[in-house]
Amino acid sequence: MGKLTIGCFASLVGSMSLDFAVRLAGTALDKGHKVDLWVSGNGTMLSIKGQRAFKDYSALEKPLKELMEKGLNVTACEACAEARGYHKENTLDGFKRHSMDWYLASSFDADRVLHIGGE
Amino acid sequence: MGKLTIGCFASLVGSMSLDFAVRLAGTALDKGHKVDLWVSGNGTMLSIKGQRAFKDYSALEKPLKELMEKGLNVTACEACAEARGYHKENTLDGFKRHSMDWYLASSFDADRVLHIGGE
Amino acid sequence: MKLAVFVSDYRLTVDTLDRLNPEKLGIILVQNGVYHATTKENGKPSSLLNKSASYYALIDDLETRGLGNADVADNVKVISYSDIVDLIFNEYDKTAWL
Amino acid sequence: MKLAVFVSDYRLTVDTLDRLNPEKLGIILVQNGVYHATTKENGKPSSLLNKSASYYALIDDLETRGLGNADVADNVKVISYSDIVDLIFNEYDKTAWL
Amino acid sequence: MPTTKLGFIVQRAGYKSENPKLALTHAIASQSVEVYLNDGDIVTADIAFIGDGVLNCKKDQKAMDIYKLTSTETHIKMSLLLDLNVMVCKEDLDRFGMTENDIVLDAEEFGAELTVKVVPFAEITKMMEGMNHLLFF
Amino acid sequence: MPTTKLGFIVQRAGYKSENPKLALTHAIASQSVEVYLNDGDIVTADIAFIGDGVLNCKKDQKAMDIYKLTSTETHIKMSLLLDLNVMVCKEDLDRFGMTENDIVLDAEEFGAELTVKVVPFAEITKMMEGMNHLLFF
Repeated sequence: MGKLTIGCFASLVGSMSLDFAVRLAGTALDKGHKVDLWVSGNGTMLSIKGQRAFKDYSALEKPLKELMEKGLNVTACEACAEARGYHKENTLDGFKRHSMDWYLASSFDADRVLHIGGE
Repeated sequence: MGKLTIGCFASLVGSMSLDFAVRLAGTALDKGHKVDLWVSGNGTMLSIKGQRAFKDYSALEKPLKELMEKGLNVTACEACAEARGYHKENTLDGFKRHSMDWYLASSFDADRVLHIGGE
Repeated sequence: MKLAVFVSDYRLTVDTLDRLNPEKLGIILVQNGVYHATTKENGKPSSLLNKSASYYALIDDLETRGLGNADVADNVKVISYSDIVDLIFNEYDKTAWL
Repeated sequence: MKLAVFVSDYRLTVDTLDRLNPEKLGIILVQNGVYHATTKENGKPSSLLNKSASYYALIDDLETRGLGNADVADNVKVISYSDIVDLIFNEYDKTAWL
Repeated sequence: MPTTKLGFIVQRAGYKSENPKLALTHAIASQSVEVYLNDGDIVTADIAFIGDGVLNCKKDQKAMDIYKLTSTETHIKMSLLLDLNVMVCKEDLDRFGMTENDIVLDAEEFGAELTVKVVPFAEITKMMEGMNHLLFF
Repeated sequence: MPTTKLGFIVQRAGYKSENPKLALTHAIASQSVEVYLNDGDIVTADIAFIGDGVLNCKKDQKAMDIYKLTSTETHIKMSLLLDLNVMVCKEDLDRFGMTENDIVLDAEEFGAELTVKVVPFAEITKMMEGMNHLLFF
């Protein structure tokens, strides 16, 4: 079993890259791998508490919480979040916030890194 | 003097379309036009209170407040905002939230509509 | 129809402009769209400049990218935000953002 | 280098894939990238399928778009999320998301 | 009745971008806009799919089953139900080798009377010329 | 010293997307990563601009004056100051008719010793092969 670090920089609802990242993270966890998920840029939207689940929009708060219970380690870029007005008090419980070096540190002992940067 | 309705669907920091929309709105106001600004999709990020102004990120809270004082009428799509976890209590003072029909109503008596949708 | 088309990117993923043929066409290059006015690839200017249209490029977005008047193709007029407002209200009756 | 390249869009704005030439190349089509596997324009399949590579398309993203196994080109293998995890860990040593 | 006509032009495939869906949900909102207007004032919305946008019209989209997300197919049906004019460019369907069999054409199951119109681009041009404002998605 | 090498590949022009800037700020973060690691463990970041990404290297960017935003030019200088290896693809510069005169090459004013290296794509390929992980922006 290995460690997969996923970095996702795309937006929550605008594209479905975060849906992909969360689904892939869950699948890797279920297969016994360790998974770190880093969100940066618009991806930090994923960290916000109280997202309303409408059927017209991608809604990831619930699946994300389930994955965190299964051991998903998930962290948002603190500067990217603050620049958008996402503060600590609006952050999902258990969702960490760190500076960008966290992502690089996670990659240090990762067997694989999937960096979802495009757009 | 006319009325310009601008709709902006793109993201605050990810692209600079909102910078463009805010700058254009300000210029049109200064020239004596009436301006309505509608933000939808990821553009609803513009409505969040307490965006930290870092030099590495586009920061529009301050210029936006100045434009609102000059009469800019600015409204966010309520469903798009709620889906992202942006709630009323985190919304900038004076920034309205309505359902999508507000944008269409604004276009009813607009002389020009600039819909910034691409991406 | 007098149509002002805003182009905000360099690599377009839509071919809409190829099929629009209004009575009067203005193409306003903003954001990374300004590269169409300045950038030659292998010596060739952007094919977007081949339309029968009036071309404009926003000075703010040129300078942001390290570009200026001198870099802009001859058939493109360098304009300000104020000029864009006037173009929208006075020269064209509809807009399109691609 | 054994490289797994993820393609998530149909209209690519980068030409990176044209210049990558690793010892082993896998191209994993996800999101709108799956259209490369299914869509012919004027009868021609996507030029992306011409590389000397192993091709994969994610079933979830095919079905989301109203597509399925029967629509996929012969040289593309239809796979699941679970298969992607295995490919990343077992078949390739680096990944690229274009 | 003072009427403002809006043309919604969808030029991109769905899902990778949220915009095609927002085009439809905003167009549908034309049905409730009266609350903001004077009696008798109307806003209409016509919708045209062109270019890669026609891929949004593919039928049998399973977005809800797989990603718990309303499909563009469902939104097109909803638009028909609300009597919006929905056009799909024939040349683009041809280019992709798609026929009327491949796309959503009606919403009979909801009791919609209108159907999707497959039309040459020239007809979409004519629609655009007749609109007060255009919104390209 | 256990070292993990990361290759940051910038393939797109800046400003329209935030990604080229995030590539640089994340690469720069390699300088402070030790706080999370054991003594002696290191993460290195090499940066390569390819394709339209080379447009990020244009000098005299006025993003701060006009949009109050740090330019990618400034971030490249910062990367040099922190001794990161910054490469620009020569074939792409040639394609755009750009020379070393058009791009940011050093950060002498900050006392940086390293300079930007204009190299053939083959050398960027070699860099990519030597990395543990690749991050394409």
